[in-house]
Amino acid sequence: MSKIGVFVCHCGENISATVDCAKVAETAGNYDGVAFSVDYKYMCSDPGQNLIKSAIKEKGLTGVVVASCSPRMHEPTFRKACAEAGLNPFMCEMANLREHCSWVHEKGEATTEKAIDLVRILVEKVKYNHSLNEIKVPVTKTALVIGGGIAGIQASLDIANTGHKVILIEKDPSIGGHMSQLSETFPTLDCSQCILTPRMVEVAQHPNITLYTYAELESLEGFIGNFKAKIRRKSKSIDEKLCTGCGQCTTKCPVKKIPSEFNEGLGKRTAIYVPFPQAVPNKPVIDRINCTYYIKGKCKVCEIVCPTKAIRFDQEDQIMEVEVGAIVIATGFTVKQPDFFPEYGYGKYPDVITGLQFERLASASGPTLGEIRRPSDDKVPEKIVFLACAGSRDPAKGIPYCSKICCMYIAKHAMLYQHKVHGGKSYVFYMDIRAGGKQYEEFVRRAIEDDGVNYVRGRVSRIYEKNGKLIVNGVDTLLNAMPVEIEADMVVLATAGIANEGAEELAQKLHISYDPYKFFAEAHPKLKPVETNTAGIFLAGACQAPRDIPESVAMASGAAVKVAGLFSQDELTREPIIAVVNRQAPPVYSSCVGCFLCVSACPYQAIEKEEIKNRNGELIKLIAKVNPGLCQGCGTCVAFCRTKSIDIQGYTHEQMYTEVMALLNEY
Amino acid sequence: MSSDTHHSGIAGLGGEVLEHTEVKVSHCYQCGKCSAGCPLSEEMDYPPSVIMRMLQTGNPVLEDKVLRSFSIWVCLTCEMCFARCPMSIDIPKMMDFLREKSINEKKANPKAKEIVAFHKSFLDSIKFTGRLYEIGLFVDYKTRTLKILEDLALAPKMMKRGKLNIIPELIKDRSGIAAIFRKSNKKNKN
Amino acid sequence: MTLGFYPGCSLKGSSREYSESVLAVSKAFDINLEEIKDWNCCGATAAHNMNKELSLALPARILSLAEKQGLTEIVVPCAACYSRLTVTKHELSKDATLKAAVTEANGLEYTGSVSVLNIVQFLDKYITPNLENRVVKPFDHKVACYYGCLLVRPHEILKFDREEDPQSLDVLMLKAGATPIDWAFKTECCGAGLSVSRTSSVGRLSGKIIGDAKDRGAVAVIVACPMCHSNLDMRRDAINSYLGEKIDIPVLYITQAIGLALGLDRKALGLQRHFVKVTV
Amino acid sequence: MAEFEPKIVAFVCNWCTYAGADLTGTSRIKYASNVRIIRFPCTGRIDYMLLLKAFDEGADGIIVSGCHPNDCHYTSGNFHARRRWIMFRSLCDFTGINTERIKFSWVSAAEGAKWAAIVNATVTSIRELGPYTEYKKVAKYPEKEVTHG
Repeated sequence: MSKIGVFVCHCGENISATVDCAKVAETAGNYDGVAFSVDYKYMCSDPGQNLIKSAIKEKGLTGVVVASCSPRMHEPTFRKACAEAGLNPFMCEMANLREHCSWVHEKGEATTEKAIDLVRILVEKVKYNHSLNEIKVPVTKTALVIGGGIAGIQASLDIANTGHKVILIEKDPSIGGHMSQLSETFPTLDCSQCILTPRMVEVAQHPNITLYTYAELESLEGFIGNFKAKIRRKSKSIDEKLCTGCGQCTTKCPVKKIPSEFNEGLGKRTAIYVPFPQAVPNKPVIDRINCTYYIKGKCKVCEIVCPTKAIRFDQEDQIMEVEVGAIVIATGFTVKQPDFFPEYGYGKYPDVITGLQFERLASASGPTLGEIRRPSDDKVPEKIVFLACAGSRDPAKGIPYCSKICCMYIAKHAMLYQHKVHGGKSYVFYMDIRAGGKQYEEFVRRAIEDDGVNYVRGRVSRIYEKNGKLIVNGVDTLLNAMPVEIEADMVVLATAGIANEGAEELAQKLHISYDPYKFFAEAHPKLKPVETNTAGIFLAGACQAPRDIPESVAMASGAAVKVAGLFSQDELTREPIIAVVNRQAPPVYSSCVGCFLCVSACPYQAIEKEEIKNRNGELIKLIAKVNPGLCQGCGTCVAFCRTKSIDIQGYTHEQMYTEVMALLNEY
Repeated sequence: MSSDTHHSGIAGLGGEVLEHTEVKVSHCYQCGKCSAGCPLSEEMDYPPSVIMRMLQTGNPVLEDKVLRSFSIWVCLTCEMCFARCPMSIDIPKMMDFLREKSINEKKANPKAKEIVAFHKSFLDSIKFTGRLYEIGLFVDYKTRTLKILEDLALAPKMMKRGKLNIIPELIKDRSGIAAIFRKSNKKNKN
Repeated sequence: MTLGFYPGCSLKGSSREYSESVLAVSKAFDINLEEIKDWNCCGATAAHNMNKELSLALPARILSLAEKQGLTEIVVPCAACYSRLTVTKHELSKDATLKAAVTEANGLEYTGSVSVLNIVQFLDKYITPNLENRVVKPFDHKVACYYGCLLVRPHEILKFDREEDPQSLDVLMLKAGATPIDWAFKTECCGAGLSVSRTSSVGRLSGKIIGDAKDRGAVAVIVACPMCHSNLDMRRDAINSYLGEKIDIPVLYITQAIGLALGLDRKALGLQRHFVKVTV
Repeated sequence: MAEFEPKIVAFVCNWCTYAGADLTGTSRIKYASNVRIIRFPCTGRIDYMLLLKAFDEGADGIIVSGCHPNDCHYTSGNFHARRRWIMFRSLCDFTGINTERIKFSWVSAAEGAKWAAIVNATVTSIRELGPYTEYKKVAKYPEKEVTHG
């Protein structure tokens, strides 16, 4: 006979405000096999856990049902408490009274009835629970970091400095990411490249870091501690060992008019190119789409001028397989191209530019060497307008969220403009100034008070060109929505930060979740900000949401600590939620008939064939056998099995049928 | 057991707006893009975004001011505000509702006298002939507003160019048209 | 070929040259436009400003009559009428109670089966495919194509062209041999229904339009809406007094411009009816 | 309140829909309380005999929901579930089980509002269909049925 303990949590008032917790506990106390039932204010608190522990010991409980929040929140907490009291942790189940009941329904009898049902389901289930032992798996102590922007660089260095190996892959020819494009950084106005490039060099020289640029993740299999990643190393068309980075090829390449990605289209580059002078590695790649040789079959100027004969036109992409124990995703973000704002004329008027383009104009390494000159005629703009929220906070354009970084960089842009163009006039159209952060508000105030930037509260309706000026039509909502028309020389749009193109595909390769905007989802919004739902895969930087540099760096260090923590163990324990094939006494040995449908169902190749032999060593039959190291516990094989010979621990047939029956018998 | 209780009633004029036009005034976050693009906002006493704000307050005094405002009459329903609104708020539809309510409650702004008169003359013209009779409209409008001299030069010029029909075009089923007016007006006054 | 035709009040009165040119161009392409019998006014701005149900009932009657006449496609050259008819179709399709009320008021059956074509859609579908071969006198001028409000907005309902910087008229004019200019007031409002009651507002709004067209070197403005036309053409005095200069750029309906390119008679296209003399 | 309150069982996967329903809670979006969630590791685990069992035990409606295509935590469990659902549905149609009583959908961990909407829509449609007493006529089980495995 089971002796089950039921522990109903009020969660302060989160549950008890709509659910009659005492009644739930009382009703559960009357169920067959329930030896103890109680409700309590905070079950997850120390006294609450002690309540469970002492009940286990005093009443000799064989199973525990905690009716509180989502098991995704506190299942480990309560299982650990049970284990500490000597009960197998897998004899503990949780009924979700908070997220699935009290928070989503009104106070009333029906809600309490539902809570009772949810408890009853699990009381009946737990009767069929079995003691299970955790599974031990080895750990490969190498980390894979995807993305070589500031977040990836920081994560790589932090992990490498704990003594573990890191493989860093970057899809572009150089690491550095968006930060390498920035001119100066808020709120200190220190030069972005000056603080970044030393880190880039450190990555390249670190003995524990292997860097592959121009490389992308092809596929991933395995699980925490034991991932196998395939990496596509895109052909650079050069032999990196021979190339010295002398630059002869890039100087002589006849194709010189390709818009430079690094300069956001404001500068030009050649077909064989190094994205920027401080690139790491400082070796060129050939852009095959624009290279004359690949288009017309002739040219080869680079090959002729190369002193070390390093050009390889016939080089192919390579697929490389690596084994890693943990992964940090630091793929960053991209900015929305504002051509979806036809009323602002981006793409039509050359002097309407994006914030990132302005960074390049303001950067000493940029196309104008740091002078603010407008793209159309190279003139210094005397009047400049910055538009905040160009795309952000705009559900009509599909982006309801705030991109977070724009308020600050706009203040910085306006400030840089005022510093560089004396006597120039700058205007910022904004809706709210979001300057939460250390020294941020003070920074914005400085732009307004000391540098004389004109902040106008209102959104611009449209921009059109007239006689070489950009006419900006806005209002001042603080003055009864009075029309404001500015004849500007240049307009900068603070375009929304959005997820990378292909973020969805990457998430699918990694089996991690993502939000509706394709930013990768953290495991818990507050308590697990760098973890994903997939154990062993962590997030850093703006791939999770738009982030500024300090936040990206902090997140990267956080992810690195998680990886280091993982690598501090030689073996990992995994939940024993895995499939097993039943075994019986001779002469049948198993009800498995060896059809191996389960093999075709298994996405992990975790099912092997096992020979069943009689006492004389003669083969009776072949049956399926689950490799516990590979099985991830999805249970697809269970639904496939015709003879119900394979079952999944924790979600067995007995348990699931019992849940359905227990629910409906009294529902 | 309750289903979704999210769309509980909003009190006051904002609630009526929601009920009749599906426009939820709380959606507006006061960016002002509507006012910035509105071709007539400078002629308005309250630009569109200010109207939205007044409705958001739920203050009966401000709501009354909205119904008595000149803005709702000078609005041309050019749809520019709706086209560019980041929150996709159908302001023109809301304006239609406010105008109708303003008339029904006899709160139409005195400055809008000519505009209201023109609309009334226009509808009267259709009511009796089924189609717009431009001369009739002019005469009717002039009598309503006593702006006899304005535009007087226009008529002969139009006439000369064959742009005015001296005799109204009458449709056959005039009683049907009258019935439409009667039925939709009855509902209106309730 | 025969298509349904809803001229609307303006095309029978102050904008009859629009009707004349639509019919002339159609005839040149052997298209018979059959008028909806006993049609009524769509209610225009006045109706939806004053009375919602009326503003739907009047257009619904027109659509019902078209159905009764067996028409499946009707050409509606007036942008305002087109907007009212399309909005009515939209509103009635999503609200059964409203539809019932409107049918009751009209005493006519309404199914919403008639498709409504604006002038550009009509030209695109039936004229453009053969237009280039038929052009005998290319309309070789710089033109400013003016769309106004009701042809393109609200996009959610009309789903025609794009709201900002639309192109459909420009493409048509290009095919007629013209050089459409890139300008800034394609979809800004002309003042529309305030023509009579607030002529000064119209002078200002239309003035900006005519002013920009002139500044960018257009020699004609091309329109597809009688209201736009009457404001830009008949209200030229108000416009000129707002601008403080005399601008004599003519305003042509798209069908008049195409008609000229096809070599049709100027009188048949009603060019003599304009206030601003058509010199192109 | 004479309105019929249907009994609805939801079979959901742990990674997407269960988490999505958690998000509905964290977002405090209210929905009808007629649904009881049973958690599975993956929709691929759901043996559709369980659905029949639920009807047999008196359920009026069923929701099956997991990760969107391509988003399965286990790569492909949801594809198997979908394929099996197609087969199962025709079997149901053949045997006379009303497939309008089974709602198959995808709800991701980010779609809290969608979960509430699906539950409400299902409650409404099942309420219109009324109690599923018909099922007993379709499936004439012997009094005591073998329940497990």
